Amino acid sequence: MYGLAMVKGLMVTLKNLTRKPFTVQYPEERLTQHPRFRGEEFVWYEERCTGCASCAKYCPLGIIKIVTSPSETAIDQGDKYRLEVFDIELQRCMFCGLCVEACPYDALFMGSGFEQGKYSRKGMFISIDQLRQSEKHPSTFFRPQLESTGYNPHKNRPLDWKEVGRESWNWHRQEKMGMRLASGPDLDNGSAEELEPAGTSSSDGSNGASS
Amino acid sequence: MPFQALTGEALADRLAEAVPDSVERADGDCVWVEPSQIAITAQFLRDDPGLDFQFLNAISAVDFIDSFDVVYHLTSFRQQHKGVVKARLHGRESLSLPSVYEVWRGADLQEREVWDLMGIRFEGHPNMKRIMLWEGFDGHPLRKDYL
Amino acid sequence: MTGEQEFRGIESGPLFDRTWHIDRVEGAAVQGLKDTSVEPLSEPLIEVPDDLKGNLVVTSVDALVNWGRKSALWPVTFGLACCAFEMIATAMGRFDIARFGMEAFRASPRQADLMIIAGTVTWKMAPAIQRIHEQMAEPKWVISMGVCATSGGPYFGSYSVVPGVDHIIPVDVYVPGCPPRPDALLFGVMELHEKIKKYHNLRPGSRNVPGGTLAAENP
Amino acid sequence: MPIRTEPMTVNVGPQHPSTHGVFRLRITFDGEEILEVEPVFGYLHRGTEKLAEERNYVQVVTLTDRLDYVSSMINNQAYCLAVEQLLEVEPPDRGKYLRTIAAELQRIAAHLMGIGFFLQDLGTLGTPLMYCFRTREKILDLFEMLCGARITVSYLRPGGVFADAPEDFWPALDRFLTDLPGELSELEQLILENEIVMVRTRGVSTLPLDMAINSSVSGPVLRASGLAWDWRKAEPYDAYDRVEFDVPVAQNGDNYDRFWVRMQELHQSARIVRQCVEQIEPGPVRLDLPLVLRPEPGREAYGRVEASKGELAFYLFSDGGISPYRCKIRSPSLINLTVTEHLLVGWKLADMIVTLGSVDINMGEVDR
Repeated sequence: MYGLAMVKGLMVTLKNLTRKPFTVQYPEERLTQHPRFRGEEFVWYEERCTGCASCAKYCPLGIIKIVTSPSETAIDQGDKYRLEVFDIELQRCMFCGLCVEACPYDALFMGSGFEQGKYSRKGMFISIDQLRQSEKHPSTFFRPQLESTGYNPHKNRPLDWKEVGRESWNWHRQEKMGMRLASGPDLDNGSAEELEPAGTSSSDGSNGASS
Repeated sequence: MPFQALTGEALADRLAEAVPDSVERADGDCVWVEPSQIAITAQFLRDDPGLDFQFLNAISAVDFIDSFDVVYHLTSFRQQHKGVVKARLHGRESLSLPSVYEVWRGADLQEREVWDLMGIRFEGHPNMKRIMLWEGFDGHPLRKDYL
Repeated sequence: MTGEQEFRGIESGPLFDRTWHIDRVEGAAVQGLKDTSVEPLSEPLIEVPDDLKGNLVVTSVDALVNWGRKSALWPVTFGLACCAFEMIATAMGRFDIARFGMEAFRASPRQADLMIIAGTVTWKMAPAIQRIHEQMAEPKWVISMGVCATSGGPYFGSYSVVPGVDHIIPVDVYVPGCPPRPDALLFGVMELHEKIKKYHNLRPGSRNVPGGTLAAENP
Repeated sequence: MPIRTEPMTVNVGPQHPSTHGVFRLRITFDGEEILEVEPVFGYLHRGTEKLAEERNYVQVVTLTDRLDYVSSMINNQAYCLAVEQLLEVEPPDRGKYLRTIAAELQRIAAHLMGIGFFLQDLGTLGTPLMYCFRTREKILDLFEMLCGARITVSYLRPGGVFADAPEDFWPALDRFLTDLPGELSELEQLILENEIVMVRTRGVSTLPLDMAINSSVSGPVLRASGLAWDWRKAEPYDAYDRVEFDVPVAQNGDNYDRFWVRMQELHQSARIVRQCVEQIEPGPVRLDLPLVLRPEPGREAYGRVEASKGELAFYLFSDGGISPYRCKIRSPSLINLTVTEHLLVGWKLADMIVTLGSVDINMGEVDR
């Protein structure tokens, strides 16, 4: 019968009168983003960064600029470089997260904020000072160790660098001491028991970064 | 009948008896065809009931600095097989190849694209206009010497 | 010429053979634009006057006019690439751009005052964008959505991509992201609202420049 | 006795609200009737193939996202399959299943867009489109859970997927699969039997099968013309040889059939995802490949998938370097447009937009 299908269609739209609205009232009410969400910002832990520039080399667009100089402390004893410039060009970044994937030291994370509208193109880069000072809400993208602890980046507590590493800070310190002591004296407190396994979840996509 | 890939040798055998002087050589999974014979070969590939390549998947061109390869990927739905035909063009200037537009209409836009981006002209194609870039664009960007 | 064509009064030959001259003219325009647009345009800034002489009436009128403008920005339907889908998603049920009075996406630039450049701008498309921008009535604003429009983004350095839409038209707000999620676009829209609120429409000496914004170089 | 009128050549696009992106047509009209068509491409030509030659094999994944931006996962899949052919490796089982799940969810999202905009072009003024977007948003939420992005996902990597799905993904996927049949049947009730849709689309712009095959048309457009050909069946990749599904096929090849085939494929995709969820087992999701891949020189690969628009393939040639020597993209959207002239000539202006909608092109893929 002519018109029957249209009535059927109108019934469908009528049903929506009683439904709960699907709309999110954005500025007041926010969508819950998922912990892996790759936002339009970065979280960087300077303490862990060695200035190796793996991220810059692996960036498909080459937008990470890193300038380092040898630190005054003895570099041949395994000490790291001092970073002078760590600029990420926000205006060209496509937030693919390959830099995070490439970082072997868990120093670079995707951030979880996205409100980055700017009036001018000139200021559209993330400088080293901004990275140092910004609140650290890292995304769990490519960092399975955060996911396995049930961490949620939107709980508003910034994470300290000691909490986000793949291995505990203790282990890191011991390894550094080991490196420093390789040429010289004893190696007493580098016991294997304190080493925590690298990568805690079954997914563990971390293999690519170090190989 | 499972879908299978025809080897270059099998294709070359069929082609050699039907279209004389068309086969240059057979390679593991593809057959190299004399560039000037490509349209006639295509006609045979499509119409031969044993080969029955009605469907042209893609035309690709690869720049090897001193030569250009044009690759035809073909499929037969009835015979459930696929095959690869290649033609090698030497030199870099004023390259041309007979068009397979009359055999497979699907070659229409693909040949225009190869002309636009690689600079290989297809003789017999009715509409050799640039497709992706604008008229007056200098050069063919997918060539290795285009920077 | 077939009898059918003769009857219809069509010129001989297929259509694509008769449009070569159009293609050449278009190609020349594209090439010309590509050769001349090597530097970004100056950014439309809002000048805050040194002498805040504006009296009460003027500022109130300004506030009213600006409130009117910001509460009913009508964007032109203009999607270029991936970002267009996030722009459409912004207009759909979940994010509902109608809450900002912007649900009327106009198909004609004459009826719109906001242009959201959503996607990669190629040189071939650039003259069209420029023309649509010119067709929009003053005052008009431009949001560059996503990094492709802002700077070429993932396609920066490609032979056919404009390195930033600000080479061809002035841009008011840049929204980074690839593509920005709808919330991020809404944030950009709210930033544009803030910008519109600062306009001095009746201040003596102020003038509109193409781009619908007050001249930065105005003394 | 027909009346002699002046034909007029009209330019449609590149900025036109219903050409699905920046597509341009030059059309000669006689009154309302289309006499000649010339499609003009290239307004979104971004040089993807050239850029792929200067990025390494993993970095190219980010470029493939942006080809057909409504089906990024499937583009990733085609490219990763091609790279795996070059390297002669195969991803682990769990990786295969995750890829299949992601690709089929993406197919649902992409077909919903195709259907929604097709109906929008018919003049339904947004209502079905809103329904389609509602379902699509839920899929995008699932993607955000998987990989942190909604559209440009970059989830798949050569040798698997970049990471396992998080724990809360599976209950969310279950919820989505439970809701989906209801939402689809709502959409079907709303529109599938609607008289206006029928009258406007049945018998309009028919594409005969021999012409479709000769013009290299693939995907739902080919299936609507009457050939049940699906690369997922013919050349099963990833986990498609372990799941059961039907290939919907129609006979007339008109606008309605193309739309109908897409509607049916939504159900089949949901069916595949359900089977994958049942079959998937714990295990590794990614091969231990180096971050910078170097296939052997002289190798070539033709990685092919059945994408939402048709046969999507990457033809890769390796010279032993870290980036592809040549990366040719066989894009279904472009090649499906070979039949534009046949589909449009002889029909009316109002049908033109609908026909373009039923072919379901995506300019990111047409121009690349």
